[in-house]
Amino acid sequence: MTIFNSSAWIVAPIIIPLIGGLLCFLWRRDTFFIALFISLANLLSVTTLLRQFLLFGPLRYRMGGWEAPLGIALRLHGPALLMLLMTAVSGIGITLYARGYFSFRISALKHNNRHEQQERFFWPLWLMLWTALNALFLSGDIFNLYVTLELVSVSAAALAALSGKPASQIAAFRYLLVSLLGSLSYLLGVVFVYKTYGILDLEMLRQIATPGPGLQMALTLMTLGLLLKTALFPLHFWLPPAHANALAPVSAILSGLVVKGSFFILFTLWFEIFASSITANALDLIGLLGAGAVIWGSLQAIRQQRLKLLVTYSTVAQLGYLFIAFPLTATENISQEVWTAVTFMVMAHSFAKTAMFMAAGTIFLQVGHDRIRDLAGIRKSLPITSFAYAIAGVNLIGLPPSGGFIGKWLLLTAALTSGQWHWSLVIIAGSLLASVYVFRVVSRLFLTPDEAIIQECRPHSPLQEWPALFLAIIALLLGLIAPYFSLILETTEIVANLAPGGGL
Amino acid sequence: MLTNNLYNLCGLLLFGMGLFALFACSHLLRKILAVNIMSSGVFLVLIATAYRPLGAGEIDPVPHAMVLTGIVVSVSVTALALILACRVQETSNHSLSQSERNTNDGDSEE
Amino acid sequence: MTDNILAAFDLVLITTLLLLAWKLLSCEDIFTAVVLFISFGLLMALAWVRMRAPDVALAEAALGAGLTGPLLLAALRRMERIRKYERRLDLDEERNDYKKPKKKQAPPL
Amino acid sequence: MIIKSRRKNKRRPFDPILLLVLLLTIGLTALLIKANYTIPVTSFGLAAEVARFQPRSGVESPVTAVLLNFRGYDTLLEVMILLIAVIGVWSLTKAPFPQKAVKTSPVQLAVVRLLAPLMCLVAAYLVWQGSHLAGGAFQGGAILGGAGVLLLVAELPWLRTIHSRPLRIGLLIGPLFFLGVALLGIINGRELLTYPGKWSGSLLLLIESTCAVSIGLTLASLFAGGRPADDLIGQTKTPACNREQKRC
Amino acid sequence: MTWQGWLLICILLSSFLPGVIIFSLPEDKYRFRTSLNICGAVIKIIFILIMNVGIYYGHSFELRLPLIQGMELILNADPLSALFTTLSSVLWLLTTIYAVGYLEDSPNRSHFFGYFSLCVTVTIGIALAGNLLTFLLFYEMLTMTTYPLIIHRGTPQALRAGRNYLIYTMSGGAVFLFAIVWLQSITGPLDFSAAGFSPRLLDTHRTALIFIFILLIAGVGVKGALVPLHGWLPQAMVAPAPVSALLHAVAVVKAGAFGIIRIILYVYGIDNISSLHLYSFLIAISSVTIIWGSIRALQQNDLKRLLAFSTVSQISYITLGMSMADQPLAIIGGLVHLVHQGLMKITLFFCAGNLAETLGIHKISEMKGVARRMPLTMTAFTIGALGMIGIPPTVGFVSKWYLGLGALALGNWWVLLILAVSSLLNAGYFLPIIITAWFGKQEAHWPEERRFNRFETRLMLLLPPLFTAFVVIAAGIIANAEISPLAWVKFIIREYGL
Repeated sequence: MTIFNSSAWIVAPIIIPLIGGLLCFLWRRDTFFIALFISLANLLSVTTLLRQFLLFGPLRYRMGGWEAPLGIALRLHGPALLMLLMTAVSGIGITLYARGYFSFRISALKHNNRHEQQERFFWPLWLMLWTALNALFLSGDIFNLYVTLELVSVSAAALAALSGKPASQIAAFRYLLVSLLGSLSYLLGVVFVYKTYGILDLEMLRQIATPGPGLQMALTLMTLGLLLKTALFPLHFWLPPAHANALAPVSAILSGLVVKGSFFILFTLWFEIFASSITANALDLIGLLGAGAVIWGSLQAIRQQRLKLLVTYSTVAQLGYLFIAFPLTATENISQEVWTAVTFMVMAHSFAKTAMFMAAGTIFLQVGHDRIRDLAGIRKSLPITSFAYAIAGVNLIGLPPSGGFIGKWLLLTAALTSGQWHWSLVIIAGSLLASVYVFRVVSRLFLTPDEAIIQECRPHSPLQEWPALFLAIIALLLGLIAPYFSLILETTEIVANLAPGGGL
Repeated sequence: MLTNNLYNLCGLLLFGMGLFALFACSHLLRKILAVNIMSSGVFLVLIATAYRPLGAGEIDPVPHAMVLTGIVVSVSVTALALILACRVQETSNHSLSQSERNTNDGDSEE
Repeated sequence: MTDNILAAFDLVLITTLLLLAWKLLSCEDIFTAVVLFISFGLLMALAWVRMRAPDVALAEAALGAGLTGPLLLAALRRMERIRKYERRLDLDEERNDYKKPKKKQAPPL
Repeated sequence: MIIKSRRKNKRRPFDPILLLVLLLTIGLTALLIKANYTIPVTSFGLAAEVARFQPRSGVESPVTAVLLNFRGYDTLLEVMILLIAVIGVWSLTKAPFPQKAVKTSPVQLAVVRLLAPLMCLVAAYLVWQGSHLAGGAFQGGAILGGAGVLLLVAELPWLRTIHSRPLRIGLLIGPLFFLGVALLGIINGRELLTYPGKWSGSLLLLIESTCAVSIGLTLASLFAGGRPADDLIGQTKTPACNREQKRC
Repeated sequence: MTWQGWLLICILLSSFLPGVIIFSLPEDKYRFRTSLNICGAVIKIIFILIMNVGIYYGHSFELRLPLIQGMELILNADPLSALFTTLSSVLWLLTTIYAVGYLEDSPNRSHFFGYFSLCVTVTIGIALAGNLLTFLLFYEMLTMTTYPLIIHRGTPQALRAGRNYLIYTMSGGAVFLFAIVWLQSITGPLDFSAAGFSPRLLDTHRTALIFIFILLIAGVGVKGALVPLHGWLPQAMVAPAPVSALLHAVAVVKAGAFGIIRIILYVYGIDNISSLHLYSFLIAISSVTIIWGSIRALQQNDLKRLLAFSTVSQISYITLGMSMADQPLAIIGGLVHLVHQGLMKITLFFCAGNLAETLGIHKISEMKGVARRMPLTMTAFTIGALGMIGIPPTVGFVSKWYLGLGALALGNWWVLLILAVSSLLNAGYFLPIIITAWFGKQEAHWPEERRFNRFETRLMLLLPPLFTAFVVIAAGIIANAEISPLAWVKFIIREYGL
């Protein structure tokens, strides 16, 4: 007999980074190795979880042994598993990169105390954030979701302020307030749900939820709050300063992972728990905002003169795609494809954006600035980083075989089969605009360098360059391992409910 | 039922007031206060919903626990926000005055 | 009879709460606002007691008023104290960022 | 640019944006109130469930039972939020103790001497009382934190010499213990946060006490507003000053 | 996986792996890089020959990688792919040899050759694609890999050309993607092996299918340089000569033309197109392109630009052949021109590159008497040019002959007229060049003369055009033999079922 029953693996992705975070705060020495060990252990546990999931299907875990209406349930379904996997893989990349980043700064720049301090606090905050994200993906209780959301906001805001420069602190302050506002709005929604049904468990809510004024209000409030956190246009105002002014690994975390958390909740609530009370108008409205985000974000990205800001605005634009998916779910028989599409886009964007911010950060550190105008020929001295950036860019444009392409293809298919033309045009326009802002930078990076401009800058350690390439390539090849993902998504009873009779 | 509704109303009004103030005020501290007022409002709605007059049955303890959690969360967030606000003030080169008019912190919520 | 008294109490409490909130959000002086906020917290504690939530009342009194108040006051004091020696001007992660105007980084909203 | 326009707006009596915000918030609030009154009143919540399982929770107070047992997971995460707030605050700045020792007035000192131990007692009482009446880790911790605040306000000189490591251990003791007990459930082959039936009462009390200590320290640290002086040895201020001069 | 599947993968990897390795090589590893490149090319040709034999004896080469519902990557080698892969790989070998000679001592060669290898991998991928999704995959990758080659020189002009190239091809790709998704939302997943979707769909989705067809043709027509969409091609001439050769004869333009063939023969199918009355549309487009390209070529003084416009015109013969697809003879003419045009055009570009590299000649007006200085090069050039005009026994004649036969069989006099006019125009811009080169008198010094001992130019620059020129004549003479391109094209047509 084993010492613990196998379902306990579901809490491992929460507990492992949590312990790591606490240890990193306590120990202070060799924190990188703690973090690395933790991220590997986390990957291991997620893989084990994946195996169990494939064997037994969706899992449900009663925290503290208490049954659902009273206790808190964790649940593992396909999308959550994929998010865990995504976080685990990106997390390893970020952990490695952060080490390279900080060690370079500590060794290369003056005021190294400040950088040491940043690194020292980065690790516990990052591991805590990781805990929070994993907890968020696994949570099966709307109030617990609120707690995890707060956990995410607090650690993310603290990370965003880590760089210490005034702009980042103002941005972090605003970020914190906005997240808080979002969480409060969500909490009020929870209050309304509790008022109406007296239940907090998601599964049970799904069974008993019926359209009504209470639910509608609750849903509106939760949606508003989560949209604010996910930075859907025009609620994106806080995102660019916060993401652009943070340290590079932090930007990667914020753009690559954190926004996905709130989006994940939103999507779950809309299409799983309260699917019955969603009206077509609401879907269209969200889709419209998403289209606005794609266009506006891309145009802004095209206009930017600084690399990090460009990447940030592209986040705004890419998030828009996720919302364009909303109205496409209106047709019954294609909603599964839309689920798949969204999962793909989320994952691809996460990997690609993480890689992109890492590359931008390395370029910034090595060259000393990130004015796009003056980046000609960086490829010569930072080939790996440049390739990472370019490959990540290919992902954002959505060229095959990247994960972004699979997502766009599925969305386009959904739009065209359901006869909702306009969305497909936005998607196409978005990728064209994306190619403009991606190539604006890439063509400079890959120019034959002018000897006068380029100084010989060699990266300090391979950790500064390789993680970005690694993640970018994963994003690029995501499309090729698509069958496994759809396998995971299809073992989800939720998806089966959404699309009866669906399946490969 | 009247009491519940009364306090509910109060909570919602507090929420609305805080929301407006969060957007309208530019002083960082005032924004933090506004958020705190908002959260108080939310808590009030929750607790008021659970309220039963004496003798009218058990009071549901779950909302109480939720509010307790919420209060602790809001205290921690407030503390962090305050320190951040201080840092912003310290690093931005502006004279610090009590009046809101003089704070130029670049923070606006639109 | 007791019902009426309670109702009157409720009304007074709620009105005071709302007025306090209004006042503290709109008054000119931020110090006054903080002080008002502390009293607002205490009144909230009263409201929790009225709602038969003693745990919450205790927590609110101790945390909401007892700790947030001093926190706010301390922050206020810090903000008002101009400590030149602590002003950070090694601003940036980047080596030469201070050469560029800061304002440009704020994106258009 | 935005800031400037905002400042101008501040002076003008009618700011269109502000008016819009006002209208929006009023609208939202009105909607909320309307929804609030149209929700059908159902038989409420989980009270019955809690009452049914309370005997198995190990404590008498229903709120504590919910907080630490039924929904203990929330509380675990919440303790972590407090901790993250401290880490965040520490990452931002050092505790601003004045350079010169301030002379504390004797009256203040006397008050502190009297109040601080008293508050500790009250805190202990609250924690203990938490198992059957109102009170618990958070309330007790808050009182402890209040005691810390009192000490900090008095600006006693020895506070400045508090070292980072013992403080960190103190901050972590509660969360770690809580986590350890939570893991005990897994080791016993049950779920996370499952307490062994017989001892659950005493375990909960222990969790509450350790958490109260940590929460008290956390709150006091939050009030102190920065990391201890020795947290990053060798951080000098001179380079910053030089830079400042250069810049000016 | 069967050995056939592995073979397909090996064919792709034989240039992909060298490409990746070359990227990581330092600049000065000249020998290793060159041998890697050439070994890769030779191995690739060997693999492809094995595949061709296999196809001839009826083996099926297929590799499927299902992605997600309705999405599948398919590599499938049919006789048509064999034609294109053989052409590309052989010409790639020659171009590589040529490029090694051409780029001697220039900077960033590892970068250049890396992309060069990737580029041919992707082209082979296009040839082997078994459905539209796979085609799109490689089609977009082709844009990515050719773009760095176009901007390789890094001059403002090159950058502008690159930007235009991107604008054209990315928009084309987007339109193509849109059209594919739309088509598949109507027809369901489509394999090329099906040779056309079910005619029943025509009743319900007639208008949509017409629209989709136009969009598809526009999508691939950007790379195939159909007339309103050809703007990038002349500008892209700023790239080094091997790149131009690659663009025109091996990869990009060819990929566009190949895409048109695929769409007409294998996606829509001959019958569907004829019932949608799309042939006249195709004839119109291709005729306009042929005439317009020739007229523009007449006006050029810059040799490479002239060749570019001539490509615009010549590549449309393929489209013209396809636009008479209900007549097998016309298809034969179009398909065989895919090979023939590649051979002729690459000869011409090699020669133009030689002139520029050895004597610094870029303009036609500078070419007076150049044949006396570089007789071998100019012989090759003359053969290529005569082929373009369509003079027997060159291969150009064979293509035009079959096109003409097809038009005659259809009774389409209009097309015959177009053929005649375009041949006249071709003669109009090529003959003067030949005449000046051979009979003109050198008036001034060559703009930038470099001397090489023994031969008129570097051996590696000289051999490839001579070889291709030889093939241009040889393939024309043995057109009726068993192993000529023409024979293979007839095999394709037989396999297709006509």
